[in-house]
Amino acid sequence: MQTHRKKRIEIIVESAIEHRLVAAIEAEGASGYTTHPVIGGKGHHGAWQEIGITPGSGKLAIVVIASPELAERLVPKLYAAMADYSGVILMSDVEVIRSAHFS
Amino acid sequence: MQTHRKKRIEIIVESAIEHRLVAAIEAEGASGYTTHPVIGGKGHHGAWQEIGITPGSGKLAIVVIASPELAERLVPKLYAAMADYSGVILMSDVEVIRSAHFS
Amino acid sequence: MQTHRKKRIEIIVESAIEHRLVAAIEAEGASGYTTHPVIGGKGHHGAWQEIGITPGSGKLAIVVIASPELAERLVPKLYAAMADYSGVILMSDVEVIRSAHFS
Amino acid sequence: MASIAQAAAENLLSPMVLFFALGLAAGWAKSDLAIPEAIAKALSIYLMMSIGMKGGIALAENGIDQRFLLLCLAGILLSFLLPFLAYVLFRRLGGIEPVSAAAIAAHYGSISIVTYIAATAYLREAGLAFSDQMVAIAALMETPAIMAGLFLAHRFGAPAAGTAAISANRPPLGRMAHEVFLNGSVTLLIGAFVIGWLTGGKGGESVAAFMFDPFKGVLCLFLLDMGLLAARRLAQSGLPRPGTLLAGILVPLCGAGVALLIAALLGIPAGNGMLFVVLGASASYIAVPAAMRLALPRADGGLAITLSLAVTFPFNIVLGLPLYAAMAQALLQP
Amino acid sequence: MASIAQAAAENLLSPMVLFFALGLAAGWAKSDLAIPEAIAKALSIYLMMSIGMKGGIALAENGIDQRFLLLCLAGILLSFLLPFLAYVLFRRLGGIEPVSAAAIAAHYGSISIVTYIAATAYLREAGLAFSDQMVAIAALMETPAIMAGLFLAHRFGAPAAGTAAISANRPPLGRMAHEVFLNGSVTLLIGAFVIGWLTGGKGGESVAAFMFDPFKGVLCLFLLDMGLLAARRLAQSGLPRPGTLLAGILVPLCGAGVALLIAALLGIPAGNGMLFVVLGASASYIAVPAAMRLALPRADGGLAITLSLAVTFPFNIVLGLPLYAAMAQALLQP
Amino acid sequence: MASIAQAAAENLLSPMVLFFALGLAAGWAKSDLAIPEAIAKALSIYLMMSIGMKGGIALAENGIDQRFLLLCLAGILLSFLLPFLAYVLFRRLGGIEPVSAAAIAAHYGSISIVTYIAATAYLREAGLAFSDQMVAIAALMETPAIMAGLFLAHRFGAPAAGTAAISANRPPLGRMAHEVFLNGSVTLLIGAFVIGWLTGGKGGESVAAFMFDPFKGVLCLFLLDMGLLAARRLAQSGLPRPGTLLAGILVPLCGAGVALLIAALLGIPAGNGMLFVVLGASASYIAVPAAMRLALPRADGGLAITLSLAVTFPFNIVLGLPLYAAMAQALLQP
Ligand SMILES: Nc1ncnc2c1ncn2[C@@H]1O[C@H](COP(=O)(O)O)[C@@H](O)[C@H]1O
Ligand SMILES: Nc1ncnc2c1ncn2[C@@H]1O[C@H](COP(=O)(O)O)[C@@H](O)[C@H]1O
Ligand SMILES: Nc1ncnc2c1ncn2[C@@H]1O[C@H](COP(=O)(O)O)[C@@H](O)[C@H]1O
Ligand code: NA
Ligand code: NA
Ligand code: NA
Repeated sequence: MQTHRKKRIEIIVESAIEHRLVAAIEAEGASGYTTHPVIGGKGHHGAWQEIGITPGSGKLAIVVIASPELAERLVPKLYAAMADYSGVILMSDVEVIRSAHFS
Repeated sequence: MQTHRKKRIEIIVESAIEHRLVAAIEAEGASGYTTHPVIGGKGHHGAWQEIGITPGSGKLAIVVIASPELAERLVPKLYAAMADYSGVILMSDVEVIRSAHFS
Repeated sequence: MQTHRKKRIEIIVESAIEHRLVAAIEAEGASGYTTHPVIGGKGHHGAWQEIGITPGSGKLAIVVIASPELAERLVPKLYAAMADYSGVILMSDVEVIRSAHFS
Repeated sequence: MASIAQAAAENLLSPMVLFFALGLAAGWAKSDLAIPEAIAKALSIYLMMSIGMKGGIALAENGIDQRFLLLCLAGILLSFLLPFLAYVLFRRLGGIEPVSAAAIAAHYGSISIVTYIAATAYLREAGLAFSDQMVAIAALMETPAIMAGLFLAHRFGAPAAGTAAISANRPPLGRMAHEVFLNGSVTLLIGAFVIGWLTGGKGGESVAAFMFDPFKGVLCLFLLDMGLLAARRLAQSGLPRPGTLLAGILVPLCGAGVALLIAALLGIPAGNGMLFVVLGASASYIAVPAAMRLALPRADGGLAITLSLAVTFPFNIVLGLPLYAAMAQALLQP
Repeated sequence: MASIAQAAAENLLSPMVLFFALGLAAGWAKSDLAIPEAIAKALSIYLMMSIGMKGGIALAENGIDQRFLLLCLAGILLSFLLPFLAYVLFRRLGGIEPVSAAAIAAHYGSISIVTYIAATAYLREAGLAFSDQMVAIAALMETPAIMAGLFLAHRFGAPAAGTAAISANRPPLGRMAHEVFLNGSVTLLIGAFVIGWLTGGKGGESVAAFMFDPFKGVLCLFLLDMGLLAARRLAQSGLPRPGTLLAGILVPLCGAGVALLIAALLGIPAGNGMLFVVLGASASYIAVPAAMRLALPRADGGLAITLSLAVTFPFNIVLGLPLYAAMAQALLQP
Repeated sequence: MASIAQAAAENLLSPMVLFFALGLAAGWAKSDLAIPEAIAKALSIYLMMSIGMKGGIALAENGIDQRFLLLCLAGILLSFLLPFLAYVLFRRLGGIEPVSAAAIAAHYGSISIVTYIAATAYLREAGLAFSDQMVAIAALMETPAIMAGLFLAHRFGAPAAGTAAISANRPPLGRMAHEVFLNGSVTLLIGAFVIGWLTGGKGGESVAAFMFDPFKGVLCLFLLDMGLLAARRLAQSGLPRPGTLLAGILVPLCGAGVALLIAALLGIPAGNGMLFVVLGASASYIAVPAAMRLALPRADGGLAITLSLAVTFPFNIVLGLPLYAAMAQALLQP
């Protein structure tokens, strides 16, 4: 089974700016992304938890699988889009089977 | 603290065929798996979002921790089970403490 | 884009002892953590699924990004806090942009 | 004609249609108004439970007559045969490739229970009598269309080079049947029907304050969500091509026509006849998509849902209801 | 005997039991019918609020008498002592190892508020009078059993080689008490009771259309979910061994017997007595499992829930209610 | 004075306030009682739908008069001007830095629809007449405050060294307006208002069993959740400093005073006047936080929510309602 090296970018970010990150992901030409729910956490901006109807605390995780080159271009864009807002960006190595499926 | 190398297989797949993948995971003898919710994304089959009652869009993420040998056997099986259906499979390196806990 | 190596610790654990793990994470001085929902799985304690009102089956995933040194200290603590309870701990390599953001 | 226009205008001003329109507008304007998924599911569970139980109670109280049994048979047949008609229209007019056209056709043979429910509310408002047990026919018509769709896909779906016609790993028939007949909403509809039939009016009374009284208000909230869903669906997938769109209107009209004919032949009275027409005209967006997704993964499931949810459903709710009622009143006995 | 059989048959045809049976059947057939978790929690919150407030209002209107206070005391004692009986039966008959047997025993000393609620609906249907403030006794009986279970585990749970008897890192007592007494459903039940008592009948009237009228219908929906849960629980864990199963029926019967004796000794009338018997017979599946999970992680929590949710609960709802009512009517004053 | 104290005591014993207190207590004691998020959202959707539709129906039935139009204008103006007053108090008394003070001030210019709803329930209980269409003014007052807050932030927010004053990547104005005017609750409130106005009393009747009858009970459940949220908010962020806390009480009192003055000048009767006072006194915790989060990410959004949700909201519900009602009855015509 032949596999190909890709980067897995994982972003934890406020739902309020999801659209902005998705715009950046699409603009750079990533082949896709997936959003996951998040229920709580703590960081420099303090602790938070999904509690009911109050807004502003809502966060989600976005995962993008991208080629190393694309990741190199994309991460700074994502980073800039998140300036001022709370959140983190991680990147790690993953293997996928079909390379063509991802850009 | 001694750690052991394992593979972390992550699958994003339509809920409709969860049972099929779980069957493959159990058939190959993995010691366990975990399913996570997913709320939206985009890929070659277009964008989707968990929206209410309409079916067909529902996806979930399955994570399996397995020995490198087991992963080598399991991934092609999972790949075959997903043929025709939308979804992706990733594999990455992780370390665990107790090796015996995972097969 | 300069990146820094960190460890990504991922714990799948019963909700009942979330507070205990969070206490350990904070005691060791990690700069943050994030909790994710989990909907089902299987391990040595058998299969489970989030089903309605019955308790005890509820699990969640906690992710901590930490420096390699901190991770080295933290993982055994987490492991001890989980003794007797069902769950798994994984550790993998990730890269982050701003190093100062994480301890 | 004047009275149809008037009925249509009145229908447009019913809370039901207005909440649906509010949902459409809010979704179209990308308002962040959203009914949480768990709530939408609960509303749908409530409606199924309520309509099912109401039907069972009606059966317990009114008993069954031969004409009703004939209509049941006719419904099953209609559900099985409509997809053939729909297939031709979606292929020719819609220009859709065979496997997808077959999958979409299955949606139109089956029924939309929410459209049915809206039709009962419409009739009640219009003061036209009908039998609550008609819901049994709705339940019977959910599934035969799926068989027809699968048959069409296997018959006309040309295999792609080097692959099997339909799916490399086709789900076994047992699994398919399971998926279809044990679909949550079908189970609940039939289960509640049987419960209503077993407990009769007495059982109904004891739960009426929850099960029946809030029905119409709940339907408004549910239709608000349907409007949001339809608008979001269109925003995600774009409007289908004109031919496809036209087919999405013509197929329900043909379905309505055939159903009206059957109702007239069997001598069904106007209220029940109108409900039967609605069953013919409506398209599934719950049970059938799930089944097709599993059986025909290569079909364009997104297009099927766009058509049934965002084209045919609004058409039926807004224009269809008064039109079908007028047709039934004109051609069937009172 | 004939009348018990008849009452049992009638109970079988109540919407409540039929919806529970529908849930069991759908779960057993692996239908994908599912009540979203958030909804199930909301239904349970609703039932607690409603029953609690009803109890408080009854207390405000009827006041308290000495017999009621005595019954409160008896309830607390019963909850503390039943686990000892249950422990013996689950050890001997069930062949369960000590720590798990202790944890399970705690479930049976405590009570199931949904069984209690179903019993009140049963009595109302049967036209047998009871006092709504009995729910206070239910609240009081939730927790003493937990102490007994912990005592049994510490006394008989032989330490595994080289490890502490119960848990390497045992939760501090404060945390345990917190987990138990501030459990959401206990808090809400007691809180709503106090609110009902403070506002009295007038406060109740203003919220009746939401809080009381839909009660029975909501209970049906909740029991549908309980049926689904019970069936899925069994599918996941398999049926317990015959001895264990038998104990899961015998323990509630013994609990019912002891409670009946107490009710007779205290001269409690039939309606209230039947509710007390139900409290003795029912087993917790909400508050106690959470506490045991924390305090006795090595106990087989899955088996405990299977027994209380999938064996004892159905037994009580389907056969228990008419049986306990007949027992109470035969032995207690009207 | 005596009657205010008595009204306050009576308010304290209303189910509404008691359930809010139960939530506060349970949250403070860290009980695991929790209303699932989806349910909380559904309750809020229900309340918006109900109050909006009620308002529209009232408008359809009573028509509009000049005084009402004047009050609408006054409301818009009040919402725009109050933030300036609030800004000064939060800067001086609260010692809050400019950008955060501006964001917080916007919350206080806007309104809390749940406080408004609680006020209508209070008036109904107290037997004081008011017009349901007042909710239109509540809707109009939601947003002008946001403009004022942004103006204040841009005017007084000193840029940090080397960065832009407000945000490096400021959202375009169109996006902001979208976020504000198409906020889910604003959309629904206005949409339901229009629907109520279009269908009038007849449409209202057909959905009353769901839309209006359970209203007060649903409000109790919602306030239970608000109590939990407020307590958890305080536990997470700690009590604000005394000066800030004081400002969180004084600003609503000033808002109430200004609103009362306007009501007196316009000759508004006591019931409607009290509602207008409540709008002046209440602070947003749904629409405004979302807008500020997007536009002023550097503002301390946590503090803003703590103040509006955990300080001002409880103050208004528990003490404010009887106080404002007494003020309105003393100074306005009956
Ligand atoms: N070290 C960390 N590990 C895992 N998640 C983190 C970490 N730091 C921050 N986060 C997540 O990112 C969110 C925003 O971080 P911050 O901007 O630092 O408050 C937090 O609330 C956490 O959910
Ligand atoms: N490059 C990617 N990164 C992350 N998730 C992806 C990516 N491509 C696809 N996915 C996820 O997998 C789902 C199915 O992919 P596809 O079959 O390509 O439509 C998408 O809807 C996404 O949720
Ligand atoms: N090999 C594995 N891969 C992924 N998740 C696992 C694995 N083993 C266990 N888990 C997860 O951890 C939970 C507890 O594991 P256990 O204590 O082994 O029952 C399981 O229910 C799964 O959700
Ligand atoms: Na049809
Ligand atoms: Na018991
Ligand atoms: Na205000």
